Amino acid sequence: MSDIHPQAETQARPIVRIGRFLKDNPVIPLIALLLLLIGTLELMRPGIISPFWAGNTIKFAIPLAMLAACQVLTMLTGGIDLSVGIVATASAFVAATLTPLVGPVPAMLVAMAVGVVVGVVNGFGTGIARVHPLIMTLGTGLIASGCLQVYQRYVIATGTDIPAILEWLGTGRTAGLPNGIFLFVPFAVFVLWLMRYSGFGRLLFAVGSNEKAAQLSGVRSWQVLMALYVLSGLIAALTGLLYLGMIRAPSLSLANPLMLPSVAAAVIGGTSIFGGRGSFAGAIVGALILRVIETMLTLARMPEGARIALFGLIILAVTALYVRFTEQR
Amino acid sequence: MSFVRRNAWTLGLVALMVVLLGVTRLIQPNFGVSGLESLARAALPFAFATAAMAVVVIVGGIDLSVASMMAVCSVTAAVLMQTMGGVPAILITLAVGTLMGLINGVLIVLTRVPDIVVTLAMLFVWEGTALLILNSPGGIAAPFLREAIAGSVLIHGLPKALILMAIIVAVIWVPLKRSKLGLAIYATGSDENAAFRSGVAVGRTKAAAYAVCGLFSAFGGLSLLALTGIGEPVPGPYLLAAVAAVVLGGAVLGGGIGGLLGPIIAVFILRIIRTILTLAAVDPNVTTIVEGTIMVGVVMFGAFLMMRGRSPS
Amino acid sequence: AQDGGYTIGVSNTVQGNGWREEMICAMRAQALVEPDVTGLVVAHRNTDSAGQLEDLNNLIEAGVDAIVLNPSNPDALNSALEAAMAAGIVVVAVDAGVTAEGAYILSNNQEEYAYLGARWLFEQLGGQGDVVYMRGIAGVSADTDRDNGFKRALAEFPGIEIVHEVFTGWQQDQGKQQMFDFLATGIPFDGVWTSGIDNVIVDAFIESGAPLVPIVGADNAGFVGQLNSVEGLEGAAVTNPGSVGGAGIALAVDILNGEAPDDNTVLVDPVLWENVTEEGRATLEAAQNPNLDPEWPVSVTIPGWTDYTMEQIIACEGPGEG
Amino acid sequence: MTSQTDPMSSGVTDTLLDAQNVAKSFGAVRALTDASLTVRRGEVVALMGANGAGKSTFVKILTGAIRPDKGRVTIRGAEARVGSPAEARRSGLVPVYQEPSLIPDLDISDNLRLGDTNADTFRHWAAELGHPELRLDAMIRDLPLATLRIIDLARALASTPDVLLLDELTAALPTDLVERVLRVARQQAEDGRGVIYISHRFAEIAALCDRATVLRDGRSVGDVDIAPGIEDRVVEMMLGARIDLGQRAAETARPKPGGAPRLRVQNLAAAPKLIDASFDLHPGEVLGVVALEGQGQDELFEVLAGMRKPAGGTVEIDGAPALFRHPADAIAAGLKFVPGNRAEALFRERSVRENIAMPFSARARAWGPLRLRHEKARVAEAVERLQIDTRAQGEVQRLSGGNQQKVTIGRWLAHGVETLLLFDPTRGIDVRTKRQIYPLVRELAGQGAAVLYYTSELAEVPLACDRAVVIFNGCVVDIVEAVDATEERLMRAAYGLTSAEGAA
Ligand SMILES: Nc1ncnc2c1ncn2[C@@H]1O[C@H](COP(=O)(O)OP(=O)(O)OP(=O)(O)O)[C@@H](O)[C@H]1O
Ligand SMILES: Nc1ncnc2c1ncn2[C@@H]1O[C@H](COP(=O)(O)OP(=O)(O)OP(=O)(O)O)[C@@H](O)[C@H]1O
Ligand SMILES: [Mg+2]
Ligand SMILES: [Mg+2]
Repeated sequence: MSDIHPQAETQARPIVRIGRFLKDNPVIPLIALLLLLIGTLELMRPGIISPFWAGNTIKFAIPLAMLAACQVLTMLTGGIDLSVGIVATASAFVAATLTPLVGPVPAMLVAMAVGVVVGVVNGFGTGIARVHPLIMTLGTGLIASGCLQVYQRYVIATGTDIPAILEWLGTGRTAGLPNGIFLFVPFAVFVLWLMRYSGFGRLLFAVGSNEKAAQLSGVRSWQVLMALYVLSGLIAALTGLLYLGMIRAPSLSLANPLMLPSVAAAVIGGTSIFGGRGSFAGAIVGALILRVIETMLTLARMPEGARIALFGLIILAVTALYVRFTEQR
Repeated sequence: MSFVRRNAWTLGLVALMVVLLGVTRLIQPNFGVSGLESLARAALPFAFATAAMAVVVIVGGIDLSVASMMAVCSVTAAVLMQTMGGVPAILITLAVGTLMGLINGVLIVLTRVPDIVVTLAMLFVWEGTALLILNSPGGIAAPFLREAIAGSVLIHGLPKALILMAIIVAVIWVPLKRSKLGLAIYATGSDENAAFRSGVAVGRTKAAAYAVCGLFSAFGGLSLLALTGIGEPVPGPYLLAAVAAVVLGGAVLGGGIGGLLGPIIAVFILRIIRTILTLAAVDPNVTTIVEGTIMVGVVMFGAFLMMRGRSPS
Repeated sequence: AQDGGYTIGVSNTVQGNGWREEMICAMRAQALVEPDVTGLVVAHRNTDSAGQLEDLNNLIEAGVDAIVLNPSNPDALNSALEAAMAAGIVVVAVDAGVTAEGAYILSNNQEEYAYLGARWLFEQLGGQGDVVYMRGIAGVSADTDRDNGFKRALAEFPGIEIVHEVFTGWQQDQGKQQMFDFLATGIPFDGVWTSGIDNVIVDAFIESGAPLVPIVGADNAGFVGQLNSVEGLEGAAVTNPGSVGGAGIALAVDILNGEAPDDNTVLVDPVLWENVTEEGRATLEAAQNPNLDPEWPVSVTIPGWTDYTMEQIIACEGPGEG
Repeated sequence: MTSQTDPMSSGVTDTLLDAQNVAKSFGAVRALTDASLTVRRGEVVALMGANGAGKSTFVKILTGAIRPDKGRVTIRGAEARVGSPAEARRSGLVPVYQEPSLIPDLDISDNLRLGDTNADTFRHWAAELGHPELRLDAMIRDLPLATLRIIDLARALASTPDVLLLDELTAALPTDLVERVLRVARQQAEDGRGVIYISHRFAEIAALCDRATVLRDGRSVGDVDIAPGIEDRVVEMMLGARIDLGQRAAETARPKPGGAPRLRVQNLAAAPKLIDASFDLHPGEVLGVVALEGQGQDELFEVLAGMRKPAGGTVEIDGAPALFRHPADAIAAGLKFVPGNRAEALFRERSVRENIAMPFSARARAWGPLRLRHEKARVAEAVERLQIDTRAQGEVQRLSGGNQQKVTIGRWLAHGVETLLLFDPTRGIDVRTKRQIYPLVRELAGQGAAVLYYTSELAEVPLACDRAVVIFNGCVVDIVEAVDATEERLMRAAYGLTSAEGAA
C-alpha cells in the first residue's frame, strides 16, 4: 500500500522554505559546515583561532582554490584537468630558474607561456582529436613533467631567484590578511563572473550538459574546449607563480601535492564530474574546508594511519551532510 | 563481421601489442622466455587494478581507492601469513577486499554522494587503514605464493603469472558477465534511470559492482605481496595507471560500455612500452615524455580511425 | 660487453626530488670518468617496489654488467636481485641496504643520520625542552630507519618532550604549512628536527615573525645557505650525500675489475655541520654553493670514492651522451 | 511469465486498479494534488490533461518509479505496495513511459533478458506492431525513436500485463504504426485486461477509449464516457475554459508566394535513406513534409540543419549555393532546426531561460558579458507566446514532456527565424497549445519566414501548411496543396500510391 506520511501543504511550512532556500544557495550549508569544523578545531586547541591562524589558512587555501577553479571549469564540460599540478610546478620552476638569467618579468611571462602551451595541447586533444580529457591531461601532465626533468638538467647550476613581486604576494601581509588576496579576489570575481554572466561560461555548462544540443544551438564545441583548456593552463601557471612566492623553494614537485586536493575541493563544493553542474564559490569553501581539516589533523596526536583515515572520513561526512541538506545529486 | 565491428578496439589493441612485442625483439634480440615471464609478472598488479577499475567504470562509477585497497590487502595478507597458513590468509584477504569494496558501494548508494567523492574519501580511509595494520614495510609472503607467479607453466614460455591472472579474471568475470547481475551492471552504467524502470535493483547492482572491484583489488594486493615478498602500506602508482588502461582499453567513463579484456591488453601494452624504453636505454627523462605521448597518441589514433569508420561517404 | 667495456644499469624510484636528481647526476658523472664504462641504462621514475622489480628485470634483459640501485625497500627486491646475481651481474645498492645475499651495499647510514642530528639538537637545548619532530613519508624504509635513530637519541635525553610529530611527505609546501599550524597554536617549543624539509621551516619562522629556535636539517644547498646567513638562526646540517650514487658506480666498476672489497657492506657515515662554533661555521661556509639548486645537497662529491669534477656532475652527462 | 495473475481473485472483483487521492510534490512544484483513477477489466481508460497536468507523474507513481506523498492504491481489490517498477510488474502493472526506458548500450535481446521477457513472445508482438524483421542483436542506441517506442510496447505486451499503461506512446509514431498500436490496445481490452492510455490526440482517444479521466493541475476533475461529440466537454474540463476547436479559417486560399525561393533543394541525396529530394521553399510559406517512418525525412532535415553531409544534390539559400559543415553554418545562413527528439536539443540540468537563450552566446564574439536585459525580454516573450509552464523552470528536465518540447521551439522564436525547420514540433503537446502553435507558425510565415514542417499527424497538414511534399522511399513523390490535403490523399501518397505529379 502506498499510504505515505502525509506531507501535504508543504509550501507553507517554514522548514521546507528553508530547505528550498538552501537548495538554491548550496554554498550556505557548506559555509555552515566550515564554521562547524572551525568550532571543532577551537575546541581541540583553545586559542588557536586568531587573525594569524585565519591569515595562514586563507593563504594556503588560495592556491588550492585557484587550481580547484581549473577543475570546476573543466568539469563543467564533463572534463577534468589532471595536468594542473605539473603545470603549476613547471611554471614556478621555470620562473625561479629563469629570473637570474633574464630578469623577473620575462621569466614570469615564459612561465605563463608554459601554461598556454600545455593548454593548447590539451585543447587540441580534447576539442579536436576528441580524446577523453582524463587521458589527455594525464598524458600532457606526463609529457610536461618529462620536459621539466630535461629542462632542469640545463639549469642546475644557474641558481634560482624569486621575483620580488611574487615574494610580496606569497609571504607578505596587509592588515593581517595575506597579500595573496590581492591576486585572488579579482581572480575569484572574474571566475564567478565568467561562470554566471558571460557567454563563454554559459557555453561551458552547455557543452557539459549536452554537447549535441550545444552543437544544434550553433556552438562549435572545439573552440570552447580550446579556450577552456588554455584558460585552465593559464590559471595553473599563475597559481604556480603564487605558490613559488609562498613556499620560496622551487622544487620539481612543488605543486604536485595540490593536484588531488584540487579535485577534492571542486567535488566537495558540489561540482559534478559528469558536467553541467558546478560552483566556484563552493570550491572556494571546499578548499578552506580541506585546509581546516588538515590543520586539525596536523595538530592531533595520533598515529599517521589514523590521521589519514580520519581525513577521509571527515571529507565523507561533510559531503554526505551537504548532500542531505541540499538533496542535490 | 559484426564480431569484428563490435570488438574492433580490442582487436586493434591486440595488433598493437603484437607489433610492440616485435619491436622489443628487434631492440633486444635476446628478449625471450624470461623477458615474457617478467613482463607478465610486472603486469599483474596493474592488471588486477585495471580489472577492478573497469568493473566500476562499467557500472557508471569510478573507484579512486583501488590502490589504497590493494595496499590494505597486501599488508593484511603479509601480516596474516606470519601466523597462519597461506591459504586461509589468502581467503581472509579476499574477503577483506570484497568487504572494503562493498563498503564503498553501500556508502555511495546510501549517502547519495557521487562515486568520485566517496571513493576519494575512502582512498584516504583505506590508506590510513593500511598504515594502521603495518606502519612500515614488513610481514612475509607464503613461499607458495611467490612460486605461483614465477616461471612458466605447461610449455616453456607460457608465463605462470599470465595464466594465473587469466584464470582468476575469467573465473570471476565470465560467469558474472553472463549472469543477470552482469547484465544489470551494464544496464545501470548505460542509463541508471532506464535500468531502474526496467526493474533493475540499481542500488544493489552498484554495491555488488563495487564489491567485485574490491575483490579484484584484493588479488592486486596479493600479487604485490607475491612479487615483493613483503607487505608495503604505502599505495603504489596504480590508480591513474588503472584509469588510463581502462580508457585505453575501450571502456567509456560514464558507464555501460567496455569489458575487461581490452583494458587488460592495454595494461600489457603500457608495460611493453616501459620495457622497450628501458631496453633501448632511452634517457629516463625522455621516457616520461614518450610514455605520455604514446598514451595520448594511441587514443587519438583510435578516435581518428573510429571517426573515419563511422563517417558515411 | 667485455670487449667494449661495461654497461651499467641504474634503478631509482623517486623522480622530481633534488636529492635523487643529484644522485643520478653523480652516477652519470662517475660513469663518464670511469674509463671502463661505456654505457649507462637508467630506469628512473616514480614507482613502488613492484615497479622497481619490473625495472630491475628489464635491466637484466638489457644485458647490463652491473646494477646500481637505490632500493625502495631492503627486502622486497630479492627475487630480481638474486636473478641478476645468478646471471653474473654485480649488484650494488646505494643510499639504503638490501638483504639479498651477495649484493654490495654502499649506504648512507640513515639511522646514524637521525641520531647525530637529534643528539646535537637535544644537547643544544641542554637536555631539556620541547621539540617538533618532522618526519618523511609514513611507511617508507628510510623514514623508519631515521625514526629508529631519532628514538635512540631521545632515549638518551629523558628531559626532551616531543610536542608535535608530523609527516611532511618530504614535500616543501606541506612542511611549511605544518610549521605555520604549529606556530598558530601558540604552544611554545624549543627546537625542530626535520627529515630534510628544512629551508621552508626557517622561512616559516621568519615570515610569521616568530623567534627562531634551533633547527636541524640536511645539507641541502638552501638550508646550508640559511645557516650561513640568517641572523639568529642556530642549526645544524647533517650530510646525506646524494653523490653516494657516484660512489656506487665506482664500487661496481671496482668489483667488475676484480677489486671487490672484503666486506659487502660499506656505510657512509654522516657528518654534522653546525653553526654555533667557529670551526662549524667555517665548514659550512666552505660547503656553501649559492648556484646550486636549493634542493641539492652541497656535498656533491665523496672524497676517496668519486672522481668527477663539480662541472661534470652539474653537466649531468653519462657516457655516450652530450 | 512473471506477471502473477491470481486466478482466484479474478472472479472476486472487476476492478483491476484503483488509485485514490494521490498527491506528489517536487519541492515547490505540486505535480499531483488529488488524483484518482479506476480501471476495470476490458476497459481502455484515457488519462487526459494539458501539458504538465500530472499524467506522467501519475503513471510513474502507479508503476513505482516514484513514491507518492500520499494516496491509496489497490490492485484487484487488495491494497498494494508498489515500491519499484519491478514490483509493479509483478503485480501486473506494466507501463510504457513517455520517454524510452531501454538501455542504450545493450542490444534488444539483453534488454529483454533484463526484465525476463520472453523473446519469442516479444517477436510476436513486434511483428504485430509492424516490425516483423527486427534483429534482436541490434543496439538500442542505433535505433530510431519510433522503433524504440515499438520495442518498449512489445516488451510490455510480452509480459502479459493486467493493466497496460501507455504514456504518449504514439506521439513519436507515424500514422501507420499508430493504427497498429490502437488495434493492439483494443485487443488487450477485449481479452479482459485493462489499458490506461495517454495521448493528446482526440482522434486516437475517440477510436480507442471507453472512458476518460481528466486531470487538471494535478487534480482529477471528472470521469466521462467517450461518445461522439464529447470532445468539447473534455477540453473544457482539461483547461477549465472553452476553446474553439474549429478548423483553420478558410483563409487557406492565400495568394501563392511568388518570387525567388528562400530555400531551393535539388536532387538532394544523403545516406542512408534519402535518394532524391527536390523542392522550393518560399518566404511566407509553410511547406509540410509528409512521410511514413524512415523514408528519408530525417536525413533531409539533418542535411539542411548542417548535421549531416549530403551525398549529392544541391541546396541553395536565396539563390546562393550552401554547404554546411556544422549546424553553426546552417544557423548563420538562417536555417534553424527543431529536432524531433527533444533529448537532442535540451540541456537537461539547465534552466528554461538558459536553454532558450543559448544561441545568443554561441558565436565566439558573444563570449563576453551576457546581454541580460535583452535576453530576459526575448525569453519572456517566447515563454509567453508558447505558454510554457515554468513552475519548474530551474531545470528543464523537471518540466513535463510537452513543456520541454515547447522550449525547443521557443529557443528559435527568441532568436528570430528566417527559415525554420520543424521536425514534428507538436509531439506531446496538448490541444490548447497545438491550437496556438498552428497560428504561431502561420504568423511567423506571415512575417516573412519560411517554414519546413514535418509532421507525423496528417490532420495537421491542412491546419498549418500551404503545401506538403510527400516523401516515399527517399524520393519526393508528390506535392499537395493544403486545400487538397485530405488525410486520405496524403496517406495514399505516403504509401507511394500516387504516380508522381512531378516534383517542383
Ligand atoms: N522531477 C521533477 N521535479 C520537479 N518538477 C517536476 C518533476 N517531474 C515533474 N514535475 C512537474 O510536475 C508537473 C506535472 O508533470 P507531468 O510530467 O506529470 O505532466 P504531464 O501531464 O505528463 O504533461 P505532458 O502532457 O506535457 O507530458 C509539471 O509541472 C512538471 O514540471
Ligand atoms: N524524483 C525525481 N528526481 C530526479 N529526477 C527525476 C525525478 N522524477 C523524474 N525525474 C527525471 O525528470 C525527467 C522528466 O520528468 P517528467 O515527469 O517531466 O517526465 P516526462 O517527460 O513527463 O515523461 P517520462 O516520465 O517519460 O520521463 C524524467 O525523465 C526523469 O529522468
Ligand atoms: Mg507526460
Ligand atoms: Mg511529463
